[in-house]
Amino acid sequence: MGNQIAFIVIAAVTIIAAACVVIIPNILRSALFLAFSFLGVAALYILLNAEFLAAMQVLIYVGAITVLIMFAIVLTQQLMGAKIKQSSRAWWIGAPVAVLAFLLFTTSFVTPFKHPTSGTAVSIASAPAVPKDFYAENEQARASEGTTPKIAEMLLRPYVLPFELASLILLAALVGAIVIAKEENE
Amino acid sequence: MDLSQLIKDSTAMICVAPVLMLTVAGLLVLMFGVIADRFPKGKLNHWMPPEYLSIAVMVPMVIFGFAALRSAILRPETLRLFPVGGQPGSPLPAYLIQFDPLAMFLSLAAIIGTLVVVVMSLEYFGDHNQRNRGEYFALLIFATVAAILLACSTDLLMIYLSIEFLSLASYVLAAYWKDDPKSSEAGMKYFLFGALSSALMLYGMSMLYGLTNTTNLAQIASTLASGQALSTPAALTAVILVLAGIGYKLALVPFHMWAPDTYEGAPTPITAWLSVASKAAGLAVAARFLLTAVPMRSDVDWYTIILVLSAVSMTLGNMVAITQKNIKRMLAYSSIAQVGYMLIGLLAAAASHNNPANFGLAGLLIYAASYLFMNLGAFAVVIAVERKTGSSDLAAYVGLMKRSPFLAASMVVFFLSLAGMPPTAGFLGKLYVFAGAIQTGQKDLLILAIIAVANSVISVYYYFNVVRLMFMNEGEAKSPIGLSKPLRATIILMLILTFAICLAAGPVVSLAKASVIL
Amino acid sequence: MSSWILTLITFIPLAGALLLMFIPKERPNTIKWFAIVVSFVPLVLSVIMWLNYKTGAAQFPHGIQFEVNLPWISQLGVNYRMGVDGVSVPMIFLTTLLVPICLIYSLIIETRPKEYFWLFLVLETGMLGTFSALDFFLFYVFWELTLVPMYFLIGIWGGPRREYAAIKFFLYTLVGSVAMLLAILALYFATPAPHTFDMMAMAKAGMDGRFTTLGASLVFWALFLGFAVKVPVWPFHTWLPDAHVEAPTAGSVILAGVLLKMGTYGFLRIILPIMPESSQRFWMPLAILALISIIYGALVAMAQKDLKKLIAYSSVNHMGYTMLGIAAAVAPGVLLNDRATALNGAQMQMFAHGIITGALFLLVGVVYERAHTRDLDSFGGLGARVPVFAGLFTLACFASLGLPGMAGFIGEFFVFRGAFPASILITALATIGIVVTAAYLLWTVQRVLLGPLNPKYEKMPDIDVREKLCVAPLIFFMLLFGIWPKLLLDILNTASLAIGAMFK
Amino acid sequence: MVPLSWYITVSAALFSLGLFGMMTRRNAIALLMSIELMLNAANINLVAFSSYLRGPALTGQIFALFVITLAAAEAAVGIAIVINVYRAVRHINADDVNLMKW
Amino acid sequence: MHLAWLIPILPLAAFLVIIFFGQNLKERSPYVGIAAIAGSFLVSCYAAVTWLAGHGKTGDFICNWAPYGSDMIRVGFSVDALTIMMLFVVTVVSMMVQIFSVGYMHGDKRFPRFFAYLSLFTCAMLSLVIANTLLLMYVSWELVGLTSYLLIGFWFEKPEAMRAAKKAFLVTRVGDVGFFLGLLLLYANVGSLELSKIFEHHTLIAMAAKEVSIPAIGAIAAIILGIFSYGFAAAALKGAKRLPIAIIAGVAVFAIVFALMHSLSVSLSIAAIAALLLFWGAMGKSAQFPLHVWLPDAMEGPTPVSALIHAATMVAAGVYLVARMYPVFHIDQRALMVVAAIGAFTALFAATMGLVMNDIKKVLAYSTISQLGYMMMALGVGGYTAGMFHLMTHAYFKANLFLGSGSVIHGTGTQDMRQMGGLRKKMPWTFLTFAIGTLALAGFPGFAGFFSKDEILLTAYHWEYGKIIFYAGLAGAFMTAFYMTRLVAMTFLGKPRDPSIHAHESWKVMLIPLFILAFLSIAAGYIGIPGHSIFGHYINPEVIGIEGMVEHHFSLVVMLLGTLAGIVGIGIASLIWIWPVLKFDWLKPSFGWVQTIVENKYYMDEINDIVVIKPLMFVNNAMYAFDRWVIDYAIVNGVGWFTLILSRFWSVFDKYVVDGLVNLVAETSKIGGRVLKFTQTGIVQQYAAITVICVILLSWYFLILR
Repeated sequence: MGNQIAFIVIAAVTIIAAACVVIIPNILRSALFLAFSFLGVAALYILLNAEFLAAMQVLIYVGAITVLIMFAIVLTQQLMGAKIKQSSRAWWIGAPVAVLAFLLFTTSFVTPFKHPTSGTAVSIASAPAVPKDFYAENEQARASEGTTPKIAEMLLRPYVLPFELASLILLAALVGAIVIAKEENE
Repeated sequence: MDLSQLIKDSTAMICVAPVLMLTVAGLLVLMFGVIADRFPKGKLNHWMPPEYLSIAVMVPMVIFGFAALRSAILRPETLRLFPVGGQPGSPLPAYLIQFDPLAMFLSLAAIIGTLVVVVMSLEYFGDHNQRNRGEYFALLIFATVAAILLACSTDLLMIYLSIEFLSLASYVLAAYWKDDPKSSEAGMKYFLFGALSSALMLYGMSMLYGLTNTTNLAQIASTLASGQALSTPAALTAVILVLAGIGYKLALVPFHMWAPDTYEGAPTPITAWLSVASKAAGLAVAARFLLTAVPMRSDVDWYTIILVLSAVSMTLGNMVAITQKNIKRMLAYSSIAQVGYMLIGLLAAAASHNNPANFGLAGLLIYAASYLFMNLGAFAVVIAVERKTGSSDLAAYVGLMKRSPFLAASMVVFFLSLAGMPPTAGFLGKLYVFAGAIQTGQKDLLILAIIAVANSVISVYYYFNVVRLMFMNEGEAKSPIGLSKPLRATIILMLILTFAICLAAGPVVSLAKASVIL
Repeated sequence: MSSWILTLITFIPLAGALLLMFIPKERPNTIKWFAIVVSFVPLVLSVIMWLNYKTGAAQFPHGIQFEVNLPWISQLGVNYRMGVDGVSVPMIFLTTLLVPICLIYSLIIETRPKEYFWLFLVLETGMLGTFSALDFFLFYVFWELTLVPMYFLIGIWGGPRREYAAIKFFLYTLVGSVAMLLAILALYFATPAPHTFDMMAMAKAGMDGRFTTLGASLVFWALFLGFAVKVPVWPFHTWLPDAHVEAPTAGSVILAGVLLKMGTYGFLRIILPIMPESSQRFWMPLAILALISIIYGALVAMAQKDLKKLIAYSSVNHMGYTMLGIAAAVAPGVLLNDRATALNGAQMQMFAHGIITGALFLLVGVVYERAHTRDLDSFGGLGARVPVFAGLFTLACFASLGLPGMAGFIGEFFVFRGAFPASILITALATIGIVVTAAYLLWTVQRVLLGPLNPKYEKMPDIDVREKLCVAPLIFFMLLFGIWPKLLLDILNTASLAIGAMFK
Repeated sequence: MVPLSWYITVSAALFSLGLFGMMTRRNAIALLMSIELMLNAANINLVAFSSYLRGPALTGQIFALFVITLAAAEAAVGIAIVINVYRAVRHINADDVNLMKW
Repeated sequence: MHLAWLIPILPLAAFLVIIFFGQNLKERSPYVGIAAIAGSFLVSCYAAVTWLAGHGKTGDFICNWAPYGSDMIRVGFSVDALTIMMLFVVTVVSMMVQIFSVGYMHGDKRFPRFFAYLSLFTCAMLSLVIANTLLLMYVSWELVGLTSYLLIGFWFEKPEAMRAAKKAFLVTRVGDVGFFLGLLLLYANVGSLELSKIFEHHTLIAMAAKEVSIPAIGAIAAIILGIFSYGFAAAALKGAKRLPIAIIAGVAVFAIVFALMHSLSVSLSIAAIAALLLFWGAMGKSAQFPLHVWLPDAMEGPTPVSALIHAATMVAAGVYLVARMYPVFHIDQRALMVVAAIGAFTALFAATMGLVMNDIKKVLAYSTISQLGYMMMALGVGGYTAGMFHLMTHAYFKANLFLGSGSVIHGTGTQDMRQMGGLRKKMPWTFLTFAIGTLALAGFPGFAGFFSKDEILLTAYHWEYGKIIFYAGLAGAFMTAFYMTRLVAMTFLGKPRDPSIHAHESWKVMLIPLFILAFLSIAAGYIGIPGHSIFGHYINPEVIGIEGMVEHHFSLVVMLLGTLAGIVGIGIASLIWIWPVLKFDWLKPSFGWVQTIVENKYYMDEINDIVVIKPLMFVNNAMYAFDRWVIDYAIVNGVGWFTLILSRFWSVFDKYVVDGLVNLVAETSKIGGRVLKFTQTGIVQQYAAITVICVILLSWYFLILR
């Protein structure tokens, strides 16, 4: 029960912050709200017993990406403030589409998971009501010991290829970002 | 296969050689470029410009690519690497990547495309942008690595990583010509649209994972087939979302919106690269994802979706291409249309339940190979004209026959091929995909084939609109257009291959037929 | 030699074209004469071939001679298979005859002669290949190969609306050929495995009744569309007037003389042997379309004010006879001799129309070069001023209206004779075409040649040597085959018997 | 305990908000932020499934980890491109950057 | 007789020589033509002699012409009595005409070409005559049409000439279609076009036995009659006076139409159908009603052409065709009845028009039509021998007449008889020969026409289906005599009416043919003296294998009646035109109403009008109006106009509908392109929106709607 309350609070914060990100005109402020939203997500990770990921979320998203974004905003916003109307100008199309999308995702994705353990999966179409035995029903399945060592092992054993690939991607991104962003001094 | 076993197995080594060597080569070119840029008085750049180095490293890559394809075909079993657990309790093994003939075939296409693009870049940049060329070529090579990995991926994670890798490199390359605001704009649009698409795809992947408890394609398929998945309608939505990401790579309607702007704005060699190499990888992943993760099922009815999108793609692409005033933009729409044709092959393969006797998948491969050469040839001509006139507008092509008969005639051949007229490569490609469609004997595919042939007639209209400008409008007398030796050689090579694929179709057909295993 | 003669005939023009590329364009006369000399080689060879062709009764697949059959794309069942029978030998001769004539006529081309002659030689290869290919893949390659040079010939050297006409020609014919492509593929998969594009194998499969299922009618109509556009059968004919009017004279000659024949040739070579059941099932629609073409073509021709357009529509009319012959030849319950007669007529009409309309277009070109107009109402009384031209023109017109003693009559007579047992009503209605044809051609002669001389043309020079040289052989052949049709019919009949024997 | 569907609902909401931002914001960096929201939404899904799905494998978390990494790379490249655009046109309003259209 | 092929070939050679070397030959070119025709004449003589010596057996010249299927079309020449007769007619008349033309055409700028065309015509006509297969006949048939076209339009600068040429070719071509269809029908039923095969007895029997009912004939008749009534209406609108008549006629016609539609379902034998189709062709060539309209116009050609082609030979080809195919006609009497009816009607109809013409050549033209009708009538009533005999005599005297008129025209420079008069003195030789021809035509005893006409009347008299044809024949004889007398009177007798015309006698080269033909106009009759007919010995139905035809013996009554008709015609005409005042004065006391006329002391035109012409005039004018308005205007022109309008319509249809459909597709794709490209706004947010919307719509569609 406590978990649920915590979840509701965190989820509310995350979603409201996210909403602020996409709605409020001042872009610097929306970047700040973005950080809040990221933090909320990190909290959700903790709720899900993914401490390592939560840490990463805070470090990378809040610590790196948000800061990067803020730098970029400051760099490009010579006309700081709200002089240029930053708010959505096509909200009338964006809003219904987003609502439709939300409805789509909830109907098609959320509905089947409403009662994952009861064996009465409800789906809008004629999905077979087969018990899905690969969904755990309680928290003890989520290892009481931390997941971090396991993640570490997986990363370096079976997932070594993506791991190395990620480094290559980062290198490429780095090089690319530098090449694109740097001023030509000639 | 384990890594230790891998080292002992020479054919397996040959299979992985291209991707490994390309990575090394990319790093080499990158380092060399960085050093050369800082070398006193640019002496190193003068002595060994990065483009020549890139050519030097890419030529063996083509050979490696061929060797890899050959060994992938000859291997009794497909080389699969990096086993992961995947779904608990699943009897199917889960691997991250596999080096099968289909992937190797399309990888080879990507490698050849890269080589040609490198040569074209040589001409395109010329004296411009002396610095940072090492990075440019390195990124190009990295992008090729990403393309190959994408073609080989058998896991959602790997697909996501490879697509992102490919995209990131492509964004940078599209925005590479910093002097040109169009290039920056192209990069930005490409980036924003690409990020959206990959987010959509990622969301879909996450749902697929949730529904099947695995990210391995084969296991997803078996789970869906066993009815263990929680909800197949949800799976369909997830598949549609994943298709958004793949469709974006293919420039398939309605995920094509980036293509015209990016094609127009990006440096022309990059446009060429995007249209062939990137698309080849996209085709590979489309085939693999659709055919292995969600094989033909009535409940996960991606077949109908692709059928519709294919038809819409070619119709829209061809129709809008008619009104274009810029040749790169026109070729962008043309490439949107071409994807529609290629997907017919995929659909035929799906409709025949991956029967290797079906012409569809082989058709897709042949079409991709044909498209590689004819489109690169066309872009090579575009580059030659752009170099001289500084424009890629159709107006620059008025009276091209007078200015350079060679370029004009070559362009006609490439356009004929793009339109699917014999005796050029495009004809063989079309013949094969249509054959695949007809072979299934399904009415919907027949209708699609009819739409496709009707579209190929429309396409002649705009291709020959350019031909008309080149040959029938005299224009005011203008200076002839010279042509550098590498570019001329490239065009001649593309011409030869464009004809050869139809007139000496044997090797390509054999290769493609042998490569339909995935 | 005997098996390679076809290859030589087909590819010598292409080889010539390739060599032509090395002649600098500053030397137009060298280019022109080189091309002309090259184009005479296939003519000589085709005459040799004709003379060596052994006529006589033959079953369909065995009438093929001078055959060469080599594997080409074995993975796909594609062979390099060429061969000729009675249908194709005269067509090849017609092509090789018309091309040198056109090239000689084109000596006056001033703009971009190199490209012009180059394209013409490539076009010749395409046409000859179409008439000699026995493999569907090969056939299709050649078939499409003719499209592009003709597009350029119309588009660059044509009249004021050349670009429109060129692309219209291209697209229109392409619609037909892509439909044909799908049909080819369907046929391909209907052959026994391993599938093959070999026409003879397909014909054999067709005789074995393998094409009765599998939406055979759909395949039939797709093939029909492919060829009907080319013929052109009403209502697929509207590209023709535009293309003919805008094309340069030599282009019109080739267009009317050879390219249209490719359509009917397709019926004879492909549709009838490969899909006999469907052909027989749909003979009536074919015949009705042919009938409409005949009457409609004639009526519309009558309304024309432009001389070239008039002749263009007359092509619709005349090719209608060919189609009628083909349709009647497959009607159920007709005797073999009647079928053979109808086919003889259709083929004769093809040949005759080729030379007659060719001559007419040349003559229109002659008058156009002098008067710079083709408006029928602006002429008048030229007969007094240019008697030789007038004689030739009148002769060609009478040949065209089917006057006995000239080749056109033989074709029409045999077509009507062959169609009569199939359907008396259609034959009788088609005779309306004869009268209307006579009417518009006589009216044309009247408006151009007769009456008081238009003072504008008082100084008009008569036809010159070059032009005479071009028209003379055509006139010669239209008289020769008109008076002594056996020369041609012997070879045609061989094929007709073979094809006709496939029907019951 | 928290039902799995709650997480998915939050994720869907976050994703839809991201979509909304993607369609309505003008500033290119704001668009970038919207994309980050969408990636986070996907990550929530992945991690939630990873936790709720039976079995030892933590594939979802691994996946999410890579997504975070790539998000960083993407942000870096994206911002570099945005700055590049800014240099060319002195603003970063994505909807005013339309030299090329139609 | 393997030389028969030389007969047509010689003129052909002459044609080729003149056409290619005419520029060099110039004035000498006639000699080539005349030499060639003389050669043909000699070969014909030789052929006749061999044929006589061989007692009707000659070797045919046959060659393989065109293969079809497993069979072969063979063409060739064969000689029999009928052909020999025709050969003499053609070669003699042709030779005469060519000689005459040397003088007549002297000074024409296309002098050589004229003779080339004449030679070509002769070639075609000769091959038509000696052809042994229907196909070769058809070929030659068309070729004579061609040469007729070329010769009528010889002076093509004259618009009337070129129009007449076209009209001639077209109208005969309409007939040719019938010939062609008949030929096809025979071919389909016999399997060959060789005459000997067609005439095999069992073939004919089989064809006669096979009855075919033609259901659509009612509708076809309705259409045809509808067109006729349209013509009536058109004529009525032009001359408002005749409006009521026209309306009545129209109503009547429609009544007939309805009757036909409801009652007629004609059943005919194959033989009859084939025969009638062939007869249709013959009607075109031989200018039978209603296809006769071209012949008067054809008089625009040079007069020697009219003599040769449009009087003596080509127009007789139709008659010859019927005679040649007589077994087919004879096997089913219904066909012959139609022939007889149309022949008789044409004979009368044309004769009435001949009465009112003032153009000398037009009178002769109508006379020719009338005489051809006479021949057809004769064949129709079974007078095979009579018809052919008349064909031969007619050829000579009509050629004579035409050449005479040519001489007149040459001498006076006009064709209008009202400007002539009194030429007897200035052109005595011409008058003499002309008079002989006239008497022959009028059937004056002792002249050629007398014998042949007598024979015809005799056959008609004995016709088993009634006497009506006989009376028609008598009326025809009367009218012929009447108008010919009028012609002679107006032209040669009396006093010169136009002082501006200075007539002169023609050259000798023109007179000699006239003499020869005049001689023949008398002499030709004597080979067919009733009872001792040499002609009838060789040319009779039995020769061509028709059994059971009764040979009618000479009948004095018939002969007297016939002669009387002619003489009365001549007499009355003479009374009116030659000695007008005298005669009427003499009649005044007895006939009051005549006296009134005499008292009027009017010129003969007036008398013409009141006494003789008026009653006839009504019929004539009605007929002529019918001719001009109904047939010419409504049918020929109407069909022409209709086709033109139709063709215009199709042309528009083509441009906007057929082509429009195609363009519509093209435009749709262009417009589609234009519309669709506006989705590409260049604004990336909108791209995102479109993509997302598409994804959502796709998902929704497949989730919910399916």
